[in-house]
Amino acid sequence: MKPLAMTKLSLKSLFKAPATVAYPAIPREYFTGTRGRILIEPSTCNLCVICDVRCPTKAIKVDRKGQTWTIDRLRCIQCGACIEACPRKCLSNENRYSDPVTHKETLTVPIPFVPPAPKPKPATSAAAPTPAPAPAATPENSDAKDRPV
Amino acid sequence: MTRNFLAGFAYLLLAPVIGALLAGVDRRITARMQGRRGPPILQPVYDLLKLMHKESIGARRTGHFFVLGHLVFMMAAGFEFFFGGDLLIVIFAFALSSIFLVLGAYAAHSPFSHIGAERELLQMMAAEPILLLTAMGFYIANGSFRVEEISASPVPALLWLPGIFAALAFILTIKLRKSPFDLATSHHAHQEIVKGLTTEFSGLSLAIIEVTHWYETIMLLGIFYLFLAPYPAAAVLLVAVVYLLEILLDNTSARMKWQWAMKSSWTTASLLGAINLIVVYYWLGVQP
Amino acid sequence: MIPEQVIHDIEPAALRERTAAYRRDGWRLVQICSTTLDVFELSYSFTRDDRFEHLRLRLPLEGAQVDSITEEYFGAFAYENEIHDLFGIRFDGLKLDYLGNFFKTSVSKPFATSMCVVTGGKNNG
Amino acid sequence: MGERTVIPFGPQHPVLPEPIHIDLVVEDEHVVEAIPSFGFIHRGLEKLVEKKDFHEFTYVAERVCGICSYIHGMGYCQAVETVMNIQIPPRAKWLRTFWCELSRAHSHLLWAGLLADAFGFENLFMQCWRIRETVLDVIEETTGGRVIFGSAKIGGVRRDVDNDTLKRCAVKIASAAAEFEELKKVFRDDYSVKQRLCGIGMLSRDDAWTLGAVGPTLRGSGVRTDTRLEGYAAYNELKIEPIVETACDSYARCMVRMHEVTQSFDLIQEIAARTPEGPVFEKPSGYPNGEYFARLEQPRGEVIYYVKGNGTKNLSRFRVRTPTFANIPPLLHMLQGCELADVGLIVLTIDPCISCAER
Repeated sequence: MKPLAMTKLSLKSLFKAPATVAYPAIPREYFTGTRGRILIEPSTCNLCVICDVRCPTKAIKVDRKGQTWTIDRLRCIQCGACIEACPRKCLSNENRYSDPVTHKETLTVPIPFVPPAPKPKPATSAAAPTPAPAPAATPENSDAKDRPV
Repeated sequence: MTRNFLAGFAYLLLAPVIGALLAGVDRRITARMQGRRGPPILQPVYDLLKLMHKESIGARRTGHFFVLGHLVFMMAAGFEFFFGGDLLIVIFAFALSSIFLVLGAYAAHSPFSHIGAERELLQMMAAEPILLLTAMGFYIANGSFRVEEISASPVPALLWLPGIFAALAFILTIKLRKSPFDLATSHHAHQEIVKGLTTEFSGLSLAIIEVTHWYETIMLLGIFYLFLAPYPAAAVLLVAVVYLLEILLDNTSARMKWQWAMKSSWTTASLLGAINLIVVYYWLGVQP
Repeated sequence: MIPEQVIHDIEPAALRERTAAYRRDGWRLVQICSTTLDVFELSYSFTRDDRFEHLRLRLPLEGAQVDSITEEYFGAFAYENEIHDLFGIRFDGLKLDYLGNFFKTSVSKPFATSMCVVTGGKNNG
Repeated sequence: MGERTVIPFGPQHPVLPEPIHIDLVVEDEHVVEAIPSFGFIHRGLEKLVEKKDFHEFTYVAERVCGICSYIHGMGYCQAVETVMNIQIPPRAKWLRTFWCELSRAHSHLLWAGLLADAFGFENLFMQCWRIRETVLDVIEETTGGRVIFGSAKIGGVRRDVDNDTLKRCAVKIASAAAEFEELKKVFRDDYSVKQRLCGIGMLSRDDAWTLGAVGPTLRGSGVRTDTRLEGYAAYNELKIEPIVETACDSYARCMVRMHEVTQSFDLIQEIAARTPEGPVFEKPSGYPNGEYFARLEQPRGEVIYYVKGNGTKNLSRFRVRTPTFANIPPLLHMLQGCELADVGLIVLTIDPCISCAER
């Protein structure tokens, strides 16, 4: 039994630098492996729809006809199932969380994939697994209309 | 006389300002003791301004009236004190002010505020005897209840009344609503009775309670100043040390239950005060 | 060592007696679980030292009813109320009966049918 | 004899961040009767197993709880693996154990902070959470998530952690452990803490046993039990001694958890040093057919995962009996005749997680 057993620790903390940071002003440092948000490299995607099928929360929608790849960031649970499943390695994980939003919106990325001529040839050279920079895409609101598969 | 009035009015004007800054510093130091950065020093002022803009929700209007009484009598007590008036009147007005807050809590039909009010009454029972002992102590040491005369005395009261000083420091914890005595209402609503006494106040009423608390803090610290009144610099230092110790105690103690609050204040603090009083009484040989 | 899991198939009528025996021998009730197949399959799990055993009984889907074991293990009231609210099985002699208010579900007896999918909900994920 | 008042406690209450509601009938400050109600957040997660592929369901299982999430995912995987007769690689077993102990340390530290907050000790609360932050950092560094690890997978683990990272984490944990010892002393010795905990919320050994208490609640009443002794994952290669206190009060339950944090910190460092090399995943084939009751030790106590497969990609039944669910009857027993000021504290000593109790 000790009265005021916390005195030493309190005084020590008082003269030490605080453990917290002024968060939004000073950004937090993430770890390399932090599961932040999913990025896509549109140039390597071939609209194979595997990520759409494998996503456990149905956050990803791939429109083959319209040639777009759409993600609902609020549905995404950053599990990385799509990254693991992608055969062309065009999906990657950025170790930064997606920005806070005031209303729900989806991010649609146009995919400039040209389907190969009648005789398809497996493309292997283009699979570069480097972390892709932010895609040149314009976020736009799109209703969740019909989705393929 | 003019000087007295000036001091009184200065209190009415400056006490909320100094009180707010003190609360800001308090929050900052508390945060640092807890390993946090803490809010800006002016945070209590921002909080107050925000509260004033918020809707005041209350089932009964009488609550607002009682809160106003709480403020007015607190201001009266502080005015009387800094005016240099009678210490007994100061203590009675102060008690009345606290009673108004309890009545305000009872006016709402909420079990949380009712239990908070009950606990506040218990805490007042724990604190009031010591406040009276303090007044008696000053009287025995200086032969007067008047603050003006006490502060003019060349011998610091602390010399005669160390026991009463300690007991009063004990009471300050209750009045500042700091751990271990934050059981009626605490500065944050993490309590089994939510925010106890002040659960049912919101908006402007809550803002008034907050301002009253600043008036209260400054007046109580004024009493501590009185213990070393002949040496102003030392007195200010004393007040600062007392306040810092309060912050430290707040951060090194759990919230106790009302039984413990009653027991400790009536045994430890009252005993300390009473013994001090008796010793001084015979030492000075019934001077007055 | 992870213990062998012994499942004893019993008749619903024998439940109280078997449970009382476990109680006498100092076993702890671990859980009660119900599964909807073509019948309700109830499993009562008990443990003592490094042993882990289950009583298994089957009840019809319509008008399922079984004795409560709250007499032997008072703590079973939580499981029995849960199963009552989710599966609609009635427990006779339940010592602390919430009368169907233990879980507040939007659909009554949601687990009573297998593959029951509540359609019309917005969230299909 | 005072007037009787009914005080509503929860489902939203500042002391208790859990949606449980208790009507407290009090006379002055004495609780005469406590009537609990549950079921505010029944989500029917167990039912979802009939719609989700059994691999995908791992993600759902992890989300049964936000604090002990990893062990939920892992327990589900372990149950399915037993049904499918899969032997997971040793390195995966060790990594799972590593994350299990991290979960335990972070859950207990979180709890310690909440308890300190319940008895009004704000500084202690903040300091507990400060140390917990180091544990969360280690979790984030090794799994990528802070509370939802997302690392469990049927057949192993989803990501490997290289040995350098493991070593680095062990060092971080060692420094957190040293800081924690200082805090533990406050919980153990401080006068005001002992005033608030000793003799409060008594649960005798017999009551704990017959009412079905599990985990620290049971161990705090003097029963030597710990599901880790069964030796799932890599626990068969580690020396585990259950921490038992015999005082049967809130203080005993608190000290059990305090010592368990130290134990977890030691285990984490041992695991980081001993994890063998090798693959971390073995691809399962086929669909589960059969049933199994998996038993694991959550921070809050023993947890049961029941899995019944029918040879298709959807399981026919998944059931989880969380430790909180088992600890509710003992809680009701403890609340009878307590003081109003102790209610929040007693509820916290079972470390309630109502969301996972209702699933």
